[in-house]
Amino acid sequence: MLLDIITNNSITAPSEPWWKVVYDFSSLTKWVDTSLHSSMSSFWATITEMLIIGVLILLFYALVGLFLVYAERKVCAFMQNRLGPNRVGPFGIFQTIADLFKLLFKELVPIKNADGFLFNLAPFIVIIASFMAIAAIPFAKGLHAIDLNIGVLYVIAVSAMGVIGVLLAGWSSNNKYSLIGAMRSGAQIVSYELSVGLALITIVIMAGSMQLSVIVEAQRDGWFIFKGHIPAFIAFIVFLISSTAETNRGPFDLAEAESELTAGYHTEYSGIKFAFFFLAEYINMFIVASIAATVFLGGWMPFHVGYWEGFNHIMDFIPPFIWYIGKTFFVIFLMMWFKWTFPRLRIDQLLTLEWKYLLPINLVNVLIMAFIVLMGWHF
Amino acid sequence: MEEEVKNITPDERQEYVINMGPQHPSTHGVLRLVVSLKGEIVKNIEPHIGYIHRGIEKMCESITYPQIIHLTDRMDYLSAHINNEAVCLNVEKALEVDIPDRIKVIRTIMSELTRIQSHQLWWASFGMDLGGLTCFFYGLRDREKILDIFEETCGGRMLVSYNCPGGVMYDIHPNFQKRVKDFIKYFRKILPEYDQLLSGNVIFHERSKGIGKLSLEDAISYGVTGPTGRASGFSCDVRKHEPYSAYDRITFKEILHTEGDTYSRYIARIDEMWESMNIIEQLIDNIPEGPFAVKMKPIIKLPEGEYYQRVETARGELGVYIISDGNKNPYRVKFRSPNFVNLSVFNHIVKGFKIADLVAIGGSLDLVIPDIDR
Amino acid sequence: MRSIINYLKEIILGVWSLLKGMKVTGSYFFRPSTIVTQKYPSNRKDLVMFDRFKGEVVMPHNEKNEHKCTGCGICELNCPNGTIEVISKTIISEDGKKKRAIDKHIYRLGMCTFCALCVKTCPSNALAFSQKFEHAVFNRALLIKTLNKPGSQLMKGVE
Amino acid sequence: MDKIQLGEFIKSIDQDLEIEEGKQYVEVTVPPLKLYLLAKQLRDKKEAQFDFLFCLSGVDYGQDLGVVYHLRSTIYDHTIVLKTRTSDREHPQFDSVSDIWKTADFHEREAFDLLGIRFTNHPDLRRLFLDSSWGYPLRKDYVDDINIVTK
Repeated sequence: MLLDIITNNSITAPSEPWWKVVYDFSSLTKWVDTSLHSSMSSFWATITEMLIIGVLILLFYALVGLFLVYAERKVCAFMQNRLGPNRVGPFGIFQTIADLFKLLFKELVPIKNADGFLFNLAPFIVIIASFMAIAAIPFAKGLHAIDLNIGVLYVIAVSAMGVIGVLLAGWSSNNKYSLIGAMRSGAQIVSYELSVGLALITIVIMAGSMQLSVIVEAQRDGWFIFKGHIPAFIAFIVFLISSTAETNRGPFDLAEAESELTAGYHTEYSGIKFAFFFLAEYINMFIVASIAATVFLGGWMPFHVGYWEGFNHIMDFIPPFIWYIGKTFFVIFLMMWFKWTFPRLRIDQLLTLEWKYLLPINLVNVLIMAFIVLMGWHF
Repeated sequence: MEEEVKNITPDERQEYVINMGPQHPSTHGVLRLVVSLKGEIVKNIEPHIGYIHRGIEKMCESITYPQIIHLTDRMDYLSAHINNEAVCLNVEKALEVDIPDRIKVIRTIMSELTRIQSHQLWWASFGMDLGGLTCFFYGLRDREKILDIFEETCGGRMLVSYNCPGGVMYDIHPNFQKRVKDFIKYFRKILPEYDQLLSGNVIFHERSKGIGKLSLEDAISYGVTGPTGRASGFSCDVRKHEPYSAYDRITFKEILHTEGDTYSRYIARIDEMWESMNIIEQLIDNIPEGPFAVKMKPIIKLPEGEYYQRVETARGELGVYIISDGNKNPYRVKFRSPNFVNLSVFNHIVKGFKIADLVAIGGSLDLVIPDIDR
Repeated sequence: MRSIINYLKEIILGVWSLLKGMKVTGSYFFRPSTIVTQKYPSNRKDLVMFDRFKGEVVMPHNEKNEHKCTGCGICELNCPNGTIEVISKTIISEDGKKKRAIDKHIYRLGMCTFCALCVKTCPSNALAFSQKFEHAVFNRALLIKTLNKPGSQLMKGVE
Repeated sequence: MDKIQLGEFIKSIDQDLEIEEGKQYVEVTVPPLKLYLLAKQLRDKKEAQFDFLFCLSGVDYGQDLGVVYHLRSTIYDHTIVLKTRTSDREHPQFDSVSDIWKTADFHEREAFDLLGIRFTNHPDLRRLFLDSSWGYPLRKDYVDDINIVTK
């Protein structure tokens, strides 16, 4: 059953202190699973579980999206000596909700010579791609929708699907700017997918598994970024750069490059369809950041320092979900920091960066990492 | 009527034609560029201007000389003060009025402040053209301080209308000197930050070095002046060659670079900001005593003849050519606007570069569209 | 070998230059005291404009509802774009002489370019600039203003 | 070269040219047919080298239409003004100097647009600011009842 898969790999040692038991979500999910199965047939139980998870993820998705838009606006405002949104609610926290309502009620402008079906399909592809990727992310111990044994591969594969939506959007809106933006985005994602994959492979070599929960468990005694010497750190930096590029965010936002292509592939979209693109961008950022947090920064694992028992206990006391969110938002903050500092690259420089710098570095890095692991030199 | 019909259509030339503007984030106003692309490469651009043509030259023919000044504000709105000064100097030259030193010094300080604020806004928008949005806010934040100085003394922030034939409208505000000194102290600290944020950046170097090269010969032949021309090594600083106001009594150096690419145009402007601060520092403590305006006749009539005055605005050489027939209205006024001439070189230097470079080169030319259209 | 060293040097210098840029934005992020935003409508009470700010042209009246405008029309002549229109009337003064005085001093704010020529050239200093800058109205006709207040008189001693 | 030397220099090129003295710059009146040749000589002659055309203005003199060229040498820093005029108001024509100074390209288009002066051999003589249905607004006999308000 679905939740069986979820709880399969969460191992709780019997001598754990009480808070570790409380923070372990596997018992909760197990209980939901068994109670559902006892009250209905296994088919309907699975359907219900799917629905529950779907609704929960949808809620989470919306909340994260709203919050990230707000956070981005505040962060960039503070970097630019501004206050940012400050009118709707205290510190403007309801600003994005107001914006959401505005976008919901806005007119969906029909484009005369657009390819209607593809034009309407594109935002859904983009949003579904990001929606699918979120399923594999472990939020806390035992708290993820599906724990595939090829989790890393799955996330890479699914998050790359978004580019189809972007390409469709650019093509079908019959706008020259959009088409240029879409083509740029295609070239960009095809190349940067490589770096993302290789950077993750560096860690997969260390962890010996592609299953995200196993990767997290392997970091119990130290995060991979610390365990893997310099190669892991380089992989982290490379992952950060290439994943920023993959999510089409500044300084790699060539697909929408507003000073060149007005708004790139979503120039012709309005209202809620535009909101889909907008939301997907932020969710993609969240997914990428949480992958970085999971793979490099230990996911929901607390921060431990060697033999400082007291310190480690205090760290353990903070719930894993907080750890996970904290790490994710740290990475997101880094990405925002990039965006609001650097000028944009040109398309040929973008590809140069990938093929001339990131890819060779990455290949050498994988090699070194493999060597380190073979020799057992890592911690 | 006169429109030439080109025989070969863009489709046949296998070009991808896009319209940049009149409403486009990086054309800085209502400039329309018809860009022919081949892939990402720019094959040809054709500027279409005139969207805000107000006929200032025609309007000038029906108003008096003091009234012209408020129109010149609205040409190159970022060098409003220098534009005003050009007309005033021309009128004063025609009437052979002796201008006291105090007025000259005040005008020079104001001109240099105008130049700094113009370059600040250029830096802000240039950063934004390249995709660094934070630059925009830093540039405007610092520009605000100069605008406050203007507001306190002139009453206007951007369109100051501070000059009048024979002097300036009001005396400088008692706080003026202190505020200017404070600003220079502040800006000397801030300007290196501009460098760290944008021009020290490896991405910026990649984006600007070797992009849009303009050779010295072309710069002279196209008549490109201002920082754009000086970045190509064209010594065209009117402040040096034909000093007006107080520029003959101060020491400053003309910023000359030889590369002529986007990067050197950038550096030329940043250096000009430093140089302007030097000029202001030389003058701000030595404003001579005296009247702030010479008493002029209520109705100014220029003797019959032709008068030409060149000044150095933030963007290049502004020429004011007045033909007078002895009336209170000029017979013909021609403004040789720097932006109009600088625009003509755009197509020449942009060919073969990419769309992103088109934006960068356009930003580095620093065009102000109302000055082109007039 | 040299090319590899150059390659690495290029990367390190590049990253270093990027970090310097991040330092600038980062330092502002952690110093909220540097924020320059003014919360405009809510700081309206303590918003002080400069004395010389050219908000709109007004005709100052004293407490006896007297102004200094003699209706000579110099402001109208000097205005470059026909913003001002002086409608004058003839009145009979106390000593029986016929005198010109203003009936209406019409000022079209929508056309004004704030060149200050009217204020500057007024021989009796009857005009001034106010610091009011919130001119937005829903009806364009409201921008046509009559500067002299109803029933106002010419100030004594102003010719 | 100072003003007197410039005057002599112009005389050495062509005896018939009128030179106005006592002005801000040396002003030379050129018949339209001689203009192009003189311009080319002014740029190419070693001792003159007027390589910078800093202003080109079309002027309506009432009866005549004319063009005024302000030239400067970036090497010697001397300035000269060329003036040319024609009484043909219907089809005023001058030779284009846009192959001598490239900046003349836009300036001549502007003069054509606002005054209706045609320049022969101009590479791309189209209207610049206004569309083709407009008249030539900088001419003195231009009337526009809608947009020009007179008191």
